[in-house]
Amino acid sequence: MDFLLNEFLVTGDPLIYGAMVSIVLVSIAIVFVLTYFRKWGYLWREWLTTVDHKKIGIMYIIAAIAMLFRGGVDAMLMRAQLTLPNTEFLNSQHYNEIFTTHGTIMIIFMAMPFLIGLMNFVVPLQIGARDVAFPFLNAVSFWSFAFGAMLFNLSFVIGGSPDAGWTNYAPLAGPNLNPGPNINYYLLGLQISGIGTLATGINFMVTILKMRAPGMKLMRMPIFTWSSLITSFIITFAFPILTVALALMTIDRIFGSQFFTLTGEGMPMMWANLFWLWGHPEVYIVILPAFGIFSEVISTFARKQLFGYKAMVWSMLIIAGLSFLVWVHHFFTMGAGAGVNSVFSVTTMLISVPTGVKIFNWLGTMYKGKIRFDTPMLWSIGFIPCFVLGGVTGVMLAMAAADYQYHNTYFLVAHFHNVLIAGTVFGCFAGLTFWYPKMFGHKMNEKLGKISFWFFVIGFNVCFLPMYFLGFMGMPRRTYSIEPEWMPLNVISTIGAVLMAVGFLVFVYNIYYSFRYSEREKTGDTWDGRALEWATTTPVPFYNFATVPEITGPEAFWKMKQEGGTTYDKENLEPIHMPSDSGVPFIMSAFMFVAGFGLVWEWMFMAIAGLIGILACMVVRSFDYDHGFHVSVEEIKETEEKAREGEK
Amino acid sequence: MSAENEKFPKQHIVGFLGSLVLTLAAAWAAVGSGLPTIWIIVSIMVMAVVQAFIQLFMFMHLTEKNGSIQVGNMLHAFFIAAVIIAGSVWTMSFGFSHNHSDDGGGGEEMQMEEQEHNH
Amino acid sequence: MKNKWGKYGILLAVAFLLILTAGCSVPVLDPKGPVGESQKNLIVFSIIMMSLIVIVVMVALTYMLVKFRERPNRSDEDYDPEHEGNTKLEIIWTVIPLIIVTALSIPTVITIYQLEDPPQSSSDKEPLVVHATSADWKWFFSYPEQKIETVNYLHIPTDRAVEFKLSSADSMASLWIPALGGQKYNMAGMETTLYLQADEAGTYEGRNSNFTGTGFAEQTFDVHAEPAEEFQNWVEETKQSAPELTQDQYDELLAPGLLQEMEFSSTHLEYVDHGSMDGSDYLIQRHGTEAFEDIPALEGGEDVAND
Amino acid sequence: MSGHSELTTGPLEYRSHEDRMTVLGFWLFLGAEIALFATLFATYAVLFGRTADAPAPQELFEMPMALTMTFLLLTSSFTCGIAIHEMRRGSLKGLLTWLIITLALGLGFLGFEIYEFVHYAHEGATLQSSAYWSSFFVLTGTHGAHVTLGICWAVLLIIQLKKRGLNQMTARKTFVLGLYWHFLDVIWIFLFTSVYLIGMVV
Repeated sequence: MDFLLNEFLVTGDPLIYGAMVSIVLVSIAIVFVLTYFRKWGYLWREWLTTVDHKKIGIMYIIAAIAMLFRGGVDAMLMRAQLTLPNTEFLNSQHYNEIFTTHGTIMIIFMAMPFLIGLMNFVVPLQIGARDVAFPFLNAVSFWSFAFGAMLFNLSFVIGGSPDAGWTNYAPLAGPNLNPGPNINYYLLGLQISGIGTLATGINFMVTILKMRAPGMKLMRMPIFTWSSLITSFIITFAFPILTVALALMTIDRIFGSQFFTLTGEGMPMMWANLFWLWGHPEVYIVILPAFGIFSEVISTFARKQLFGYKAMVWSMLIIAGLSFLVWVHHFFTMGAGAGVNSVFSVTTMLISVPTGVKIFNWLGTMYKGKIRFDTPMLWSIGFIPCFVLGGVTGVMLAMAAADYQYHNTYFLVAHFHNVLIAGTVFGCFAGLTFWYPKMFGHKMNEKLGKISFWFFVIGFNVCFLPMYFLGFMGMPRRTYSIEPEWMPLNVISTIGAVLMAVGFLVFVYNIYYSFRYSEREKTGDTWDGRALEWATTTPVPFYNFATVPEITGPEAFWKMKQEGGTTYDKENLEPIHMPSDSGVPFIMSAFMFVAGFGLVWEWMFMAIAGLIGILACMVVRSFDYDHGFHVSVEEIKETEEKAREGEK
Repeated sequence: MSAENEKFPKQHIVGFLGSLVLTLAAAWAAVGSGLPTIWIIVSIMVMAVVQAFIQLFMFMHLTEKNGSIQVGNMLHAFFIAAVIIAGSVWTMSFGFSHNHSDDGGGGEEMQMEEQEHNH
Repeated sequence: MKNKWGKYGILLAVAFLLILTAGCSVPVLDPKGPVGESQKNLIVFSIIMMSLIVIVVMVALTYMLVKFRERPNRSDEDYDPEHEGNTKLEIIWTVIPLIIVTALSIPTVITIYQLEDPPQSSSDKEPLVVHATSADWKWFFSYPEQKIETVNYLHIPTDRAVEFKLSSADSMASLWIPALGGQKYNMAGMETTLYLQADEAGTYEGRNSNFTGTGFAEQTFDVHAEPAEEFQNWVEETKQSAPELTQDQYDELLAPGLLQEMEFSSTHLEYVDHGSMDGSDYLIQRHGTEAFEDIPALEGGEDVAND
Repeated sequence: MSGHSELTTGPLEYRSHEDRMTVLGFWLFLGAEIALFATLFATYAVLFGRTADAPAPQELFEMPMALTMTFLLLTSSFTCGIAIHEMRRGSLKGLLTWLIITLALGLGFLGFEIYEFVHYAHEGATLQSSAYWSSFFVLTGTHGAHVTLGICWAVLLIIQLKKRGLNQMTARKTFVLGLYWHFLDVIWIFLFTSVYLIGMVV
């Protein structure tokens, strides 16, 4: 009992009691609703066991929006504390936990899953495939992400949140200075979801390389598919580094090794090195797909072909290559010497060149276009100036000698929010509103969308521009108390944050509103689109394409519309082979969760039980010779006729 | 087994013998050759890379089917591995010396010597 | 289009407000020594270059949006859906950024190398060596030549370089005195060197800028820069009036918590050099990890530990 | 998937489009594994020499032991290659025979590795004793864990091969296992060189 109250559950803070009560209430409500409406079977059959890339994509996005809410609440709490520093709204420990979870959740459990969700939904459709290369593995990816996120979020009420920053630097996060379960949550939560991310990377590389429609050469692929391919490539080589770094620190904390410790001649700085060896490529993992989305959106709403397609592709490839060669700029102040700092300064600045090329190519795309200002386009246009600001401050930070003054300050905070929000978050919103009709069969309301955009984008600038100045004024990041002269700018910043929160809430309300009131889509082609995802009907049949068209150039669907191609060629229908659903991914990831929870508390019996469960699932999978099933020609005909009625 | 010898692809046997020879040569270079340390390290690392390529090409059929993607991927993997290892050693080799004159940086060998002399 | 102008209006208002408020105290842009000066020059140079880029993009974007938006009576003359690129333009906007990057790289690299050595302006004097050791959540400044040590404050002579030998007893910290120049990390078991110099006498704020846990926000110190004689007087006075620092007392001070300003007439370097590999586990040996299990609540910096 | 040709000739493991994708996917996975081991090697290199109070590697590493382990693994890689060769000739019996020989060699390797770890622990070098030894045990241990996993995987495959004979699915799985096994040998070559040989020299 003593253990339960003092160590297991987090006690002593009204905010956390509130969270506990709401978690319990929400869980009871969910169970009640599912039972009352007899939806358990539906949930299991249609969602928990699905291997359909479209459903998996949607689940990713829903989870990501939930995480955006959680991370956003963290952000609001931080802003509140910095605006009311003398009211003891949060104490230091609580503040530390909140900025740690804010950063971790936003990067790992919001930005990446959101983009991976969009990739999941869109990429197979864009290349004319029926699913991804390894549908079973795809389900494993999603569920390990979901359970990893759950484990991480559990720390809030059980055992205490991690409190060493999202970078989790040793030795602060090591066993010597930070004993207890909190950091273990970070390590295991990221580890479990990281496994899923790595699998996604491999899966999408194979999908894109091997499952394109006949005739779709690499240089005919839609640009979002290109960005997904390159992102997957970065994931495949970057995530193993994180896996190792996390594992080493886990072993340090649980099994007493001496990698990053103060004792045994361990080397804490190696953690920073490994973390950023992964961490910098990670930045491009969350920005390149957003670049892809903006390219698609801008080209669609400027009603023009993408300007400089080849340069767009090459610039992404160069960015991907350089992303592995710049990690030291995150710790210029470590004192590695002038030689090291100079080299990494220059490589970092070089990244701005391909990025600049992309910016100008987007402008070039609008040139001689006919620009419509629908919501997805607004997000993309808003992105350009905001992101350029983040980009140029990035160059400023890359200048190592000047970085000694910016490092660890609000200048840095402003910079990466300027890049990550204007790049990734705007990109996610643009992508979601753009592909929303394809996912759910109706558009999001334009008016609400625009309101949400303006609130968000104005709030964003009001929130983060003052932070550059705070940096110059000497305000360090991660501080929970501020000096009086930093006060006015912090208040402005908080006002901006509130505006952003309003924007987000309007966005979420828009989902509900559109579900109730929006007109249902009649055709599959909402925006006069250009790539293959608009060629199929809305809602998309589970097999995606009745017949896969022969691709003869870039912008496949644009061409089809002019030449009269179809994805429903009645004469050439063949039975379609589809993979079977499976409950194994869900169960296996649940075992990962069990093993992870065991390790967090160092309850070895539980960890071993979970591990055995995982291995058992792998054995079951190994003996599973289910080849999937075939959809008959009659069923395809029936489905297509029904879906295409509205078009005529 | 002997009856099927001629059906053995030469590749496998050549590869196997090659790796045996390279392993022994590396072992000899390390303990028996008396070369300067730096040359020992260079030569045995080169032999290791050659052996790795023997495995990849002679045993693992790297060039089959999606050969170009696979070869490209492996080359890139080796490049990333080099960046991770050389980069870490380079950027982490400073600030640990007792005498304050040489905290500049340096290659792998320098790092090792430096640390050796710390003990 | 009304909305867009609204947006710019608000942005302008914000910028105006920022300039007003920023007038008060901006140490990074108003440095008091040669190190901070060279960094400021670099920062200002980069801000000018970057503003050019931002302006070009903004103007181009505005032009595109105004000129090529869909309007009711726009003719199709300047609509060209097949327009797919322009090699000449693309080369231009690859080469110009390359030139800008080169223009930024050269002064950057020069400054990086410069900052590794004591500032030129005081090359006639030997730098003053100060060991700055961070421990959760305070600073120890040891003057090995003067054989004195201070806690949480620092005296330095003006017009003479200070050679900080940085290390840490536990978590990684970063010594930052924005008015004098950029920061560098303090790490256990390692020693990094940072040169700073004050040209103007005055009291400057210094802090740890790298997150170190509970008491991080309070881990600040004052730097008193004063002319050489005054500094010498202060050294003499401290030597005479301050007590010696015994190892037991030092161990006690090391325990996690906050400290008042203190001074001693001997240094902890006699017992341990946290900057050497052997020194990295000193704190753990003395206190074990228990000291970090129940960290005192340090709300608002008022609850000063070690009383 | 329709639209992609199914082959009727050539090695069994490449006949269907799905098979070809699986093999490619596994190659990409091996690329990720290289990054994983590279990170461990980097950690080992950076922590080299940080032995604290524990014995130095020169005192513990022995050439005969390291060479024996290397030859065991090299030979097993060779026999694994022969097993795949037998599979391509269509001989289930040959495949199984060589696969079992490979397994035995792998088990021998593991036995030596366990003996080695226990021996070092007796001499005072354990996972906990210093940064250097932590990185040594985790690096070699990760390789050892991979070998263990490979052995378990091979056992599962042998059962499936016995039950179902040689068909497209089992052939593909066996081929992928072969890739994995050879890859472990590649990693070992670098372990042998940069851990044992350099550890004995420097």
